Amino acid sequence: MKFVKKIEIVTGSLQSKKITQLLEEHSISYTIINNVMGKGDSGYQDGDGLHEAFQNRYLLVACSEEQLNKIVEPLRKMLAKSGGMCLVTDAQWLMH
Amino acid sequence: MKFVKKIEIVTGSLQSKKITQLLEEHSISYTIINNVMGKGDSGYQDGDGLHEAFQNRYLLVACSEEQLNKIVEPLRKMLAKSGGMCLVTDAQWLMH
Amino acid sequence: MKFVKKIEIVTGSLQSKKITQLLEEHSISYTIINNVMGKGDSGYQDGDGLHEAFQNRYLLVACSEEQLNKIVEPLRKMLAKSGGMCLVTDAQWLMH
Amino acid sequence: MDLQLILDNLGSPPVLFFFLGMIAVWIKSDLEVPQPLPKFLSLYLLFSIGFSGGAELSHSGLTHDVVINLGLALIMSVIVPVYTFFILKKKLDVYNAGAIAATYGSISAVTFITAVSFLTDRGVEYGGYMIAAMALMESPAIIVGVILIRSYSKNGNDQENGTSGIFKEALTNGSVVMILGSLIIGILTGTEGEEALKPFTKDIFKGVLTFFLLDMGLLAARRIRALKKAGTFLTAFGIVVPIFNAIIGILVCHLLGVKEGDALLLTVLFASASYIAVPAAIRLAVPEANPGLYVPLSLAVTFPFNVILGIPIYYYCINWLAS
Amino acid sequence: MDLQLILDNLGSPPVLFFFLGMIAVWIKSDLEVPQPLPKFLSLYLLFSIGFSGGAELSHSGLTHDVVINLGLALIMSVIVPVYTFFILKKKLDVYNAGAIAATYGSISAVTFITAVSFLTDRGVEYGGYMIAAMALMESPAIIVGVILIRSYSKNGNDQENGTSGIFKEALTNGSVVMILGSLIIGILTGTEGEEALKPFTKDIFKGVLTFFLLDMGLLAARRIRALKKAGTFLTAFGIVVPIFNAIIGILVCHLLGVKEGDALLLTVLFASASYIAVPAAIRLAVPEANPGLYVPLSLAVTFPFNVILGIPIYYYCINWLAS
Amino acid sequence: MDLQLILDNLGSPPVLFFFLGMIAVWIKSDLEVPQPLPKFLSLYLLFSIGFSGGAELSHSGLTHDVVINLGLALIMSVIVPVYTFFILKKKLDVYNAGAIAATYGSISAVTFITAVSFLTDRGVEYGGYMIAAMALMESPAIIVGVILIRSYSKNGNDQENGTSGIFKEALTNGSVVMILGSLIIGILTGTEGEEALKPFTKDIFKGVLTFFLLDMGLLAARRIRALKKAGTFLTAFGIVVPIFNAIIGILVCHLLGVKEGDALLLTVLFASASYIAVPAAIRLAVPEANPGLYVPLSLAVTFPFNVILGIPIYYYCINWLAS
Ligand SMILES: Nc1ncnc2c1ncn2[C@@H]1O[C@H](COP(=O)(O)O)[C@@H](O)[C@H]1O
Ligand SMILES: Nc1ncnc2c1ncn2[C@@H]1O[C@H](COP(=O)(O)O)[C@@H](O)[C@H]1O
Ligand SMILES: Nc1ncnc2c1ncn2[C@@H]1O[C@H](COP(=O)(O)O)[C@@H](O)[C@H]1O
Ligand code: NA
Ligand code: NA
Ligand code: NA
Repeated sequence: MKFVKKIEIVTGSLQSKKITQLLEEHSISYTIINNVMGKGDSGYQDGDGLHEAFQNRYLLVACSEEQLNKIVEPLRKMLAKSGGMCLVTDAQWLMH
Repeated sequence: MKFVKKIEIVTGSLQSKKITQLLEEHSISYTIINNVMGKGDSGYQDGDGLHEAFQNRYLLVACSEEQLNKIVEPLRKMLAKSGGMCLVTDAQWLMH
Repeated sequence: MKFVKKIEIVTGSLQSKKITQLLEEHSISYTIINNVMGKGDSGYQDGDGLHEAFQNRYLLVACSEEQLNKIVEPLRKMLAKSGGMCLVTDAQWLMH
Repeated sequence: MDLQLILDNLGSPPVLFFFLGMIAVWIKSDLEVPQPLPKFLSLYLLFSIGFSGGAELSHSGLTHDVVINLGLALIMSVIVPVYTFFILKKKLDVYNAGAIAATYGSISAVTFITAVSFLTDRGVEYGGYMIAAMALMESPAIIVGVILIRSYSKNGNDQENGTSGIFKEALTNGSVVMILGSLIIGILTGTEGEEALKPFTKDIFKGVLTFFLLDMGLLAARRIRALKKAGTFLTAFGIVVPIFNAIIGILVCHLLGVKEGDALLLTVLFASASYIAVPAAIRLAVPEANPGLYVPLSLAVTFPFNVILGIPIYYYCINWLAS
Repeated sequence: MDLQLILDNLGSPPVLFFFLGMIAVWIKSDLEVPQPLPKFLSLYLLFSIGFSGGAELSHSGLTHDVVINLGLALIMSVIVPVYTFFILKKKLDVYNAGAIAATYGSISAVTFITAVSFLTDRGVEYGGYMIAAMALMESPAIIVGVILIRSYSKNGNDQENGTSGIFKEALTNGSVVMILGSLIIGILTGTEGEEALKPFTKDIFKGVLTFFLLDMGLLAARRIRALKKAGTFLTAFGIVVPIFNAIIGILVCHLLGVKEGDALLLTVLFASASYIAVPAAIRLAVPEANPGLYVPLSLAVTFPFNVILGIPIYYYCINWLAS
Repeated sequence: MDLQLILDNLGSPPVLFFFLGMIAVWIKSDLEVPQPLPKFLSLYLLFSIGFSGGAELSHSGLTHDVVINLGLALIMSVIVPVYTFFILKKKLDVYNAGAIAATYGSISAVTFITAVSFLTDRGVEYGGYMIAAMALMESPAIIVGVILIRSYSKNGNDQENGTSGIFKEALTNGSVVMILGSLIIGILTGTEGEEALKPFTKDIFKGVLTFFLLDMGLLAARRIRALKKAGTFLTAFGIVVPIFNAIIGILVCHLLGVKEGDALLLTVLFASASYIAVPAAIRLAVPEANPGLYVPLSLAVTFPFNVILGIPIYYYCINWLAS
C-alpha cells in the first residue's frame, strides 16, 4: 500500500472540462462520473434542462502530495469561478 | 482547507427521496448519482426491473459536524427502514 | 458507528466482473456505478467505443478489516492484470 | 387446430425474438438492450396502445359491453389477490404472500399488447374499451395486497405510510397515467388524431413490440436463476394460477356472451401478472417482502408461459366453447 | 373563428399530451421520459425539420422572400434582447436582466416545430427558408446579451472568456449545427433524398413530436414551482413580451406582405424564448445569473403560452389583417 | 462513370451526415448523440438487416451461390489476419500487430449496411445469404489474432483465459447473436413476418442509418487526433490494406462469376475492419495491446475511406471487369 491524496470534485459538466485539462497538463490520471445531479449554493443541477450545462460531473483523482500541491492553486481559482465542491482525503493505494 | 464530515449514502432510489427531503429541510447541499446498482442484505439491485424501484442512488454530502449531528438520528431511522449503507469520513474542503 | 474499511475500485467494465465475483464468493456487499470514464496508464476510457469494453466501472465496498484481508491478495492480482485503481480508507458505518 | 394456433404463435416474430433473448443469456452472450431504452420502448407501447384504443372507442361509442367488461376486470382484480393470498400464506410469510398476491391480481401490459397483436394478425376485432379495462386492473391489487398484509401481519398497524398513501401511489403510477391519458386523448382526437399519428402509433408498432420482446427475453432468462431459490411450489404457482384465472375468464366470458376478441383480452388480463408497476409499489410499501421471489415469478414464469403458450390456448378454448 | 382555432389547437394530440405531462406532475405521478431520450427526440426533430426544409428549398429555389424573412429574423434577434434588457434592469440585477433578455431574443425550436405542424395540419404552405431563419435566430441574442452584461456590470472587463469565445460558442452550439447541417444536406440531396428518408423524417414526425411534448409538459410543470420565487413581475413578463413581439411580427409581416405561413412562423420565432441553447450558453458565460429565473420563465410560462394559445391566436390575427 | 459514382455516393444523405458529424467535431461544436443511443441504433440496424436478409433467403432458397460466398468469406477472415500480422510485426510489437490484424480480418457491419443501402438505391439485387456471410466473418479473426499473439509472444502460454475461452467469447458476442438470430427468425417467418415488420425494419431503415452515420462521423473525427501517435505507417496501412483486400475480392468474385451485388458486398466485407466487436474482445483478451492504435485505425481511417470512396470505386471496378 502507498499513501496518496484522494481528491473528489463535483462541479458543472461544462466547467469540469477545464479541470480535466489541468489534470492532463500535469499528467495526472482521473476518473469521471457523468450525469451527476445535486444542490448547492447556486441552486439545483437536476439534469432536466435538456443540456449537460444543467448537470454536474464528479471527478475522482488519486495522486501524490506533490502533485496535489502543484494543482491546488489553479484548482482553487477554477472552482471559485465555477462553484462546486472539492474534498481532499488521505487514502491508501493498493499497489499492483 | 476546512475540516468537514463527508457522508456517503447508498439506498434504493425511491427511498432516497426522503433523505434528500431531510437534507433540504436542514439546508444542506448534496450530490446525487443515479442508476447505481449493488448487492446488499436485501439482495440485488440490478436496475433490470424496468423501474427505478430496483436501482440505488448514491448521495454525497459534505457538511459540518454540527449539521451531521442534527441529521444523524432521523437518517439512522430512515435507513433502518429502507436498508442501505451510510459511511462517514473526515475530509478537507478546498476553500474557494 | 462502527469502524469499517472502505474500498474504492475503478477498472474496465469487463474486467470488473471478476472482482464482483470475488466479492460474491466472500459474501461481501457492494455498490456499482456504471458508465464511468477516465484516463489512466493505459489511456482513455471514454465510452465512445460503442461497447462497454471502453468504459470503466466504479465499485464501492464497505467491509471489516478481516474481510479486506481475505480479498486483498486476489484483488491485487486481478488489478495487476486489468489495470485500474484501488483505494482503501478508514470510515465509520452509521449503524441502523 | 389447437396445435396449429400454438405453432403459429411460436413462429411469430415477437415470440421468436423473445426466444432469441433467452438463448442469448443461456449462451452467455453479451447482447443487451442498454437502459433506459427498454423503459422508453415500454412507454411507447403504452402510448400507442392507449391512443389507438381511444381512437377506436371514439368510433364505436360506449355500448353496454363496456359496463360488463370493465365490471369483470375490476371484480377480478380484487378477487385474485385475496384468494391467492390465502393459498400463498400456507407456504410463505405474510409479506411475501401479499406481495405475490398483488402481483397476480394486477396485469402485464406487454402480455396484453402481445395478445392485441395476436388478434390483429388474425383480423379479430376487439373493443377499444379493453384498454381501459387494462388500466383499471393495474392498481387495485396493490391496494388489496397491502391491506391484506397489514391485517395479517403482527405489527401491521405501526406502518408509516397510511393506506391512503398506498392508494395515491397506486393510482398515480406512471403506466396507469400513460395508458389512461393516451386513451382519453385518443377519444378526444378521434379519427383525425388517429390518422395523423398512424405511422408512429400503428405502422411501426409491431416492429417495436418485436424488438422489445427481445429485451423481455433477456430479462426473463436472467431472472430464471433466481427461481431455484423460489422452489417448486412457487414455480408451479406461476403456471397453475394463470391457467386457473384464465379458465374463470373463459367461462365467465362464455356465460356473459362476451365477444371472441374481448374475451381473449379479458382472459389474458386475468391470467397475467405484473412485473413493473406492482413490484415497484411493493418494493416501497412492503420492504419486508423479497423481490427475489415476486419479480422472477411473474417475469420468468408467468410472462413467458402466457406469451408463448397461454394466448393461443386461451384463444382456442374461447372459440371451442363458442362453436 | 378565433375561438374555434384555439379549441382546435387545444384538441390536437401534441397539445393534449403536453397537458397530460403537466397533469402527471400535478398528481405527483412517477411518469417520466428517462434521460437521455428527450435529448435524442429533440435531435430527431431538428434533423427532420432541417432536412425537410432543405428539400423544400431545393424545389422552390431562392426567391426575394428569403432576403426579407432572413433579414427580419436577424434584426429582431438583436433588437429584442436590447429592449427587454432595459425593461428587466429596472427590477433585476444586470446579470439576470441580460440572461433573460438573451433568452427572449433567441427562439424555441419546439415552438417553431409545433407551429409547422399546425400549418401542415391546415394545409398552409411555408417556405423552407424559414428553417434557416430559425437557425439564424438561435445565437445572436446570446452574444448581444453577454455584451450588454459586460458593458453594464462593474467588473465587466476582467472576464476571462473574451467576447470572441462567446461568439464561437454561440455559433457552434449543437442545435444550430444540427439544423443548418440538415438544411444544407436537404438542399443538396433534394427530392431524391427527401423520398428516401420520408418514412423517417416525415411520416413518424408528428408522432415523435407528440411524444416529445409529453416530456415538455413534464418538464414545464416541474419548473412551475420555481416561478413563485420569480414573482409576478417576471411571470407577467413571460406573457406580455411574447405578445408584444408577436404584434410586431404580425404588423411587420403585414406591411411587407409576407405570406400567411411564413408570417406565422416568423411571428412564432419573435414570440418564443429559448430554453436549451441560450440557458446552456449563459450558464457557462454568466455564472452570476440565476438559472432558477431564466429557465422556468421560458420553459414554464412562455413555451406553454405560445404552444397552447399563442400559435392559434397569432394565426387568427394574421388572417384577420390579411382579409 | 467512375467519378459520377463517387460523386453520387458523396451526395447521398448517409455520407453527407457522416461529414456533418466530422465537421461538428472540427468546429468544436457540442453536438453529440448521447449514449446509449448510438448503441441502440446499431442494434436496430443489425436487427433490421438480419431480419430482412432472412426474409430474402426464405424467398430465394439456398442456391449453390451460397456455398461459394460463405466459403470465400470464411477463408478470407482467416487469411487476412495472418498476412497482415506479419506485415505489422515488422513495425509493431506482437500484441499490437495481432490486435490490428484481428481488426482487419473481421468486418464492419455499418460499412456493409451502407453498401446494402448503396445497392438498394441503384436497384441492384444481392443475396440474403450475404448477411450470413457478414455474421460469419465477424469472429474468426479474433481467434486467429489471439492464437498468433500467443504463438509469437514470449510468455504466451501463461495466459489465464484458455483459447477455448476466446473461442466462446468470439462466438457469443452480441452483434453476431443479433445478426444470426434475426436472420434465422427472418427465414422462419418469411414473407408474412417481413410484411408485418416492414414499416419498422425497412421503411425507416435508411433514415435511421443516416442518423447513425452522423454519430459515426462524430466518433471518427474525435479519433483522428489519436492517429498522430499512430504515425504514417499505420495510417497508410489503414488505406492500403483495405484496397489490397478489395482487389482480391474483386478478382476472386470475377473469376468465380459472383453476381454484381454479392460481389460488392463480399468485397466490402474483405475491405472493412471491425471497430466494435473485435476491439471489445481484444481489450479483454489482449490488454497489452494499445486501443489507442487499433480503434482509431479502423474507425477514423478505414471506415471513412470505405464509406466515402471505397464502395463506389469497388462497385465501378466490379462492373468494369464484368463488361
Ligand atoms: N456541501 C456539499 N455536499 C455535497 N455536494 C455539494 C456540496 N456543495 C456543492 N455540492 C455539489 O456541487 C454542485 C455545485 O455547487 P454550487 O456551486 O454550490 O451550486 C452542487 O450541485 C452539488 O452537486
Ligand atoms: N457493505 C456495503 N458496501 C457497499 N455497498 C453496500 C453495502 N451494504 C449495502 N450496500 C449498498 O446498499 C444497497 C442496499 O443495501 P441493503 O439494504 O443491505 O440491501 C445495496 O444494493 C448496495 O448497493
Ligand atoms: N490515479 C488515478 N486517479 C483516478 N483514477 C484513476 C487513477 N489511475 C487510474 N484511474 C482509473 O482507472 C482506469 C484504468 O486505469 P489504468 O489501468 O491506469 O489505465 C482509468 O481509466 C481511470 O478511470
Ligand atoms: Na392478473
Ligand atoms: Na424570440
Ligand atoms: Na475485413
